[in-house]
Amino acid sequence: MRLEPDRDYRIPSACGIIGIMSQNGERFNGELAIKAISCMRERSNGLGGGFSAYGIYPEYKDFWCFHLLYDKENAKSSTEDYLKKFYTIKKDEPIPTRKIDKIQKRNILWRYFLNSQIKPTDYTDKNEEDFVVDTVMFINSKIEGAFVVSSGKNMGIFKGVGYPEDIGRFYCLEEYQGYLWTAHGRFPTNTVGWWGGAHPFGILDWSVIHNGEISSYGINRRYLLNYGYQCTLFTDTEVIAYLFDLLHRKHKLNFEIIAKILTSLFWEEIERMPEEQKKFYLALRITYGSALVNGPFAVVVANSNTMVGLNDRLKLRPQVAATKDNFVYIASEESAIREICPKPDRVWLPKAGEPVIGRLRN
Amino acid sequence: MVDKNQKRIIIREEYCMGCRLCEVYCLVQHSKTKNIIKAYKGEYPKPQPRIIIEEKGYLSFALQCRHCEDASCLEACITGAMYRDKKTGAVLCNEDKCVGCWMCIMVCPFGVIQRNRTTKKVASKCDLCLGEEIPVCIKNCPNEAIIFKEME
Amino acid sequence: MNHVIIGNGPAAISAVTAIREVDLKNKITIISDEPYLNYSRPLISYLLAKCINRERMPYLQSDFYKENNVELILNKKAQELDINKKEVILSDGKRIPFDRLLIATGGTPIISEIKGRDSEGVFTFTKWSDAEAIAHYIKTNKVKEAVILGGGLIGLKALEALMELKIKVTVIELADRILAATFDQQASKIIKIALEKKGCKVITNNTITQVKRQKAKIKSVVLKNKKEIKCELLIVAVGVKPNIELTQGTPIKINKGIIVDNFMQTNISDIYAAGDCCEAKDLLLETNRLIAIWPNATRQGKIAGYNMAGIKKEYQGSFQMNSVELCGVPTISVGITTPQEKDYEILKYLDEGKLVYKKLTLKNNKIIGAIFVREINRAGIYTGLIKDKVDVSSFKEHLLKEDFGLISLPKEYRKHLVSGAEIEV
Amino acid sequence: MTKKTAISEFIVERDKEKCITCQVCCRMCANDVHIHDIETDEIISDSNKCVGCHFCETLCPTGALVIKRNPSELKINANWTKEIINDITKQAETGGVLLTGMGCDKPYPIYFDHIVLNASQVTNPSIDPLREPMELRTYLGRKPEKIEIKDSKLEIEIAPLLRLETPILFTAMSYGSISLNACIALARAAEEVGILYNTGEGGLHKDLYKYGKNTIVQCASGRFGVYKEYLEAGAAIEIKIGQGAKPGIGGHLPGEKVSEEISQTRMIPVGTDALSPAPHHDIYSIEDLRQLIFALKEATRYKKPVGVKIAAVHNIAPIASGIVRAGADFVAIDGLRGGTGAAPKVIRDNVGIPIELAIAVVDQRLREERIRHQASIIAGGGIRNSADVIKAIALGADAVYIGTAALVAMGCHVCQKCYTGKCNWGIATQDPYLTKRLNPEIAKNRLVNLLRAWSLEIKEMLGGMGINAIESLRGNRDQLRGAGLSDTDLKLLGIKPAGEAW
Repeated sequence: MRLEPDRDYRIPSACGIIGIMSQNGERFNGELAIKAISCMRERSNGLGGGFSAYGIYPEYKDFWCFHLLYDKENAKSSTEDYLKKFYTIKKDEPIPTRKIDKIQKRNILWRYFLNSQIKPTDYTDKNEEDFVVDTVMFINSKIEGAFVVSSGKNMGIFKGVGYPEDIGRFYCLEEYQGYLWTAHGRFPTNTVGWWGGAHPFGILDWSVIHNGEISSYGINRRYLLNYGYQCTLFTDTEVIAYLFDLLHRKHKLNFEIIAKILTSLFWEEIERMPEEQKKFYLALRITYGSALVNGPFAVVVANSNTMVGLNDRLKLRPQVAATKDNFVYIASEESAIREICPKPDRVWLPKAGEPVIGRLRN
Repeated sequence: MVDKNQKRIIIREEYCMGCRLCEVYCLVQHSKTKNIIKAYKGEYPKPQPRIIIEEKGYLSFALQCRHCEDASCLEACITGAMYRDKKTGAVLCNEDKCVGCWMCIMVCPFGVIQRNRTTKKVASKCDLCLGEEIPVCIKNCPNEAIIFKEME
Repeated sequence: MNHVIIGNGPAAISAVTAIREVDLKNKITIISDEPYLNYSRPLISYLLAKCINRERMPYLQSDFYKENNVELILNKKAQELDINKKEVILSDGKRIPFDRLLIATGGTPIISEIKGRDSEGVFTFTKWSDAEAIAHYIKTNKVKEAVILGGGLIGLKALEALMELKIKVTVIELADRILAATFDQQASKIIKIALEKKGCKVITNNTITQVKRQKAKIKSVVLKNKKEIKCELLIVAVGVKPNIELTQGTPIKINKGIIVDNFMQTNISDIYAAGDCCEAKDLLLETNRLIAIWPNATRQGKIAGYNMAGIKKEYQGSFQMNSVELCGVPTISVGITTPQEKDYEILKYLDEGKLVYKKLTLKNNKIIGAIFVREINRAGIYTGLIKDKVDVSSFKEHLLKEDFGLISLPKEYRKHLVSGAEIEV
Repeated sequence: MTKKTAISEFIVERDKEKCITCQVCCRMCANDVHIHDIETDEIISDSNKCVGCHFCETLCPTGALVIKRNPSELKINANWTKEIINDITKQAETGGVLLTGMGCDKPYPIYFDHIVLNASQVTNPSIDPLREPMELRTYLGRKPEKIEIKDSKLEIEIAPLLRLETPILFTAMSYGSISLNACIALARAAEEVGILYNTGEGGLHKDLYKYGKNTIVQCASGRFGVYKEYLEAGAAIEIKIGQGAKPGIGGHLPGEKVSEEISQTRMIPVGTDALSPAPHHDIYSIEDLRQLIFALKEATRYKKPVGVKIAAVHNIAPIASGIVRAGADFVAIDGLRGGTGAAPKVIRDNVGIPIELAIAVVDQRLREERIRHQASIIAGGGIRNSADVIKAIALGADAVYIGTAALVAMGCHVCQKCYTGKCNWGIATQDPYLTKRLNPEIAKNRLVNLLRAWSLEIKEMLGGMGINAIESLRGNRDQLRGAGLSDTDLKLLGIKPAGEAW
């Protein structure tokens, strides 16, 4: 069988990324995200684009929303059989798309709103999130031709092969309202046919868009394996998503600290600190050495309450941040931000390893 | 007086392997041709090294003129052949002036001044290989058992 | 401030160097009754033997006096001392004032009273002029045979010189052996053999009673035993004595020589003495004593010089030592070589065949004397041991071994000796 | 017996034209190969005695000497080789076990030489170590699985760790097997570079206590020189179970090597053989090991990491896992090619498995069992250059032990005659005539240079991969590819074949 890039092996890619968030939770439609990403067309080559949107399914906000990608009918049926074992399907429907000649649709795109029947107690140490993760892992790795694109609540990921703005139109994103949007345009180094490989990558309500290539991928992946994260497809993005899930959801670490793990301080910086702090960062680095993400990258990681922008230790990939009122913007290029927010209050270049964090206020 | 940056040979007997390479190269340095093969095979009389190797059991060391600050050989020399080089502070022997009275041999507490084996007439001693950047015995010691160091 | 030095020998010269090390401005005057700039007396035998030419007599660079800015008064004898006025009165009556005075007048040959001693062809042998005179006499009188009275160092060096000039020589020594002062029987014997091999006659236990002459010139000498020896030249070398005329009749204390303290000062302050004319500390006998040898003269002159210039330096003392090569046999003798008392230990090495002889005298485990004949390399190590009064009991058995060297000495002493030696780890 | 049937291994070629009869070779050969003949004033060399250490060759001032392998050939026979015949001959003469030194020299596959590294091109900028920080610092020991923080304060205590400025340590070489000067050189180099050396089972000479913070003290089956001060002197303690060169075999320091100094250090009488039993007689199973580990931790009040050194054998992965569960803070694995001062040839050449495979399977097993963080892996036995180091680390080691490489830096020419105690280079000997030949200052500088050079090369390779911290390479097997390895090898090593993309 022919190896599928992204699914069976990693391929490097450059990218344009943008994240927009209203910290007050004001919902706005996808048009804005499309506008912004389209002005970074230079940074992609038509071989991948995608969006993540938060707050788009308020009426089903308590249900797990699975966006699925099927190669063929029987993949759909076996997936649904599997889901039915553990979930009640509140609602399922095709993901609405419109015909665009630039995009040739070759998958079944379906979404489900699910309710887990599993009592946490049944699965001893595992809670519902873990269980959902297991479900996703199972479908992605065991059911051929089926792929879970997103699996969070009140959020969804829309992606495919093509230029991001076309993908946006294809999914009719202008009809969705969300308070946090991220968008991604991809420049893979060889042809990719598989839609699953496009960004954002999602698990639970995490979504990651990413520009870069992770040299530490090999060890990051093996490290995550210890915690049951099967990296079923070969994209760096997946690794970052899982690291966030592990460190935030399981190890209960806040984003500032996670940033210091993924892009740890240099030893000499730690040396110069006062004893207490030194002890702290030493502990952090020796404990999470395998979670250090090395190589050039700029990511925007989001979940329902947060949007985090992060740059590698040497800032080898571009990342600009801006704020306007309660809005936070993170992008590969300032132009993209100015396109949708001509007069930001503040624009800055985050330093290497310095996270930009937007938080949902309530 | 001898000024501080003048260098002297320091002996570290604990590292002397007793290979006598210092002697070999000293001999070559003080030969006519300064070519090792010729010096050994082509020169008669055989050139004389200015260095003395002492050996007893596993202990050994190379000894050459200490170029003392308060050199008794200078006081004892009746011809003025023995003199101190102003620049390096080295104690040198002008062999043309020397008549071989052996006063220097009599007073040198290190016994490092020898009768010239061939002429038997004049005293012969270490000249710190003046002209060379460092004495050849030091340059060629494979174990740094003798080193060239500013005097304290 | 005036530094005045009487004498122009090694003691005087090293005094000048020492003074100039600390005092560049004050005046230094040297008074010498000889016509030459400084020269090396021990070289006269080499000069006579024509081993060296006149150019090699001086042992300093000619610009020495200029460089050290010394006023030289040559060919003038210092006649008198006016100690109260602090003045030296020269033979021409000129008066030289001094603040500090160094008497370094050296020694003069002992004149033994022999009938006919005043004949032409009879010489002593201590100065350049002596050598010149002898050389000239030999040339003009075609001397074939000579006699030397005195088998000491000077006598034998003269003898060697004459032999170089192909003159048949007889040496007459009052004692039972030549070099009696410094050598024991064995050592003297080896030298004697060497001399006789070279065709010279050695007569011991004897002396000259009369010099016979033809016209004014010597024609033979008559010995104590009436034996007569034909010769055209006689060199009297029965020893030297301190040259102390100058001090006679002054309050300066004298014995055989001028008595000095460990700072080379006489009993009169500001008046110092050094070299062959004085009696300084003997390290072994621990008394003051005449030791008329070159190294002592330089050392004493140096000490005197420092003290004259106001730097207190003490004379550590010295002892008798001599090195001489006769007929190609190098010899060295140091310290007390033939002690009279019993409580001495003697270590000997003798190679009858090669005529190699080594001897050490020890007193309560310290070396106090040494003789080396033919094999003299590294002899200085023993001199050092004598000087530092090192207890040798721990390495006694190695002392006369072929491979004796610093390595035979106790590690700590060796390390201290070989300055700069480091102990690693 | 007069008939000598063994063929000499080397021949000494002396260029008579060049030889000046300075006799340096005669003075310097501890095996009395070169003898000066006074009558003829010539030097006669007896090739039979030559061990091929090349000391004379390196000192000869005119380059008159060349040591060559003896070209004298037996009938070609792939089965009965010269070596085998010589071995049999020797045994026929001596009737004893054949001893040898250094590591296995048999042509088993060297996996390092079939593993290639990756480098960035276009999509990922390589990093220039001369311009950007490039971090090799490594901490060894037990590490927490996760951090717990309460109001921005650490909730957990970090166990004692060993800090290395570069992921290399000097492996266990006892004072006794090597000279004190060699030990001093290793200790000083470790101190200067900021790494550690290992006392081996020889105890700790009084002059070496001052290097304590750079010392791993070993506790082996002989327990030589093991006492309170000794345990407290070091930065860590290593329990030695086995050694790659002689798994399952004890040590034996012949009595003639047990000098006054050594007897004091090892706490045994002068001149008595120092015998390390094959097993620890207080460790007959894993729980006994646990007891010893904690006995040692107690003895040092839990202030020092305690590790265990084992030889790489078939069952290495489960053994290592057991050791970690028994409480070891690091596991040192010594591979088939690991060196020794003296071992039976047959054992050295036939027992154990290559270190590359051992690293791979142990790292994999510890990860599968989720205890990888509980202990560090130190890999040794055949680490020859910086490439081996970086490959070992990418396979999953935290750091490597080097022994032979260090000795070679000090002058060793791997003649494999350590057990004779006649090391001309002054390394593997106690003979005062020979030990002084190793000037610890020079040796120290050479060791420091070696480590500096390797570290620079490692940084270059890391930079090429676009990595600027060694922990991002540790266990990062994606950076490796196998060239010319079987599928099984690839599977065991956990690497892809060259040519296959990410």
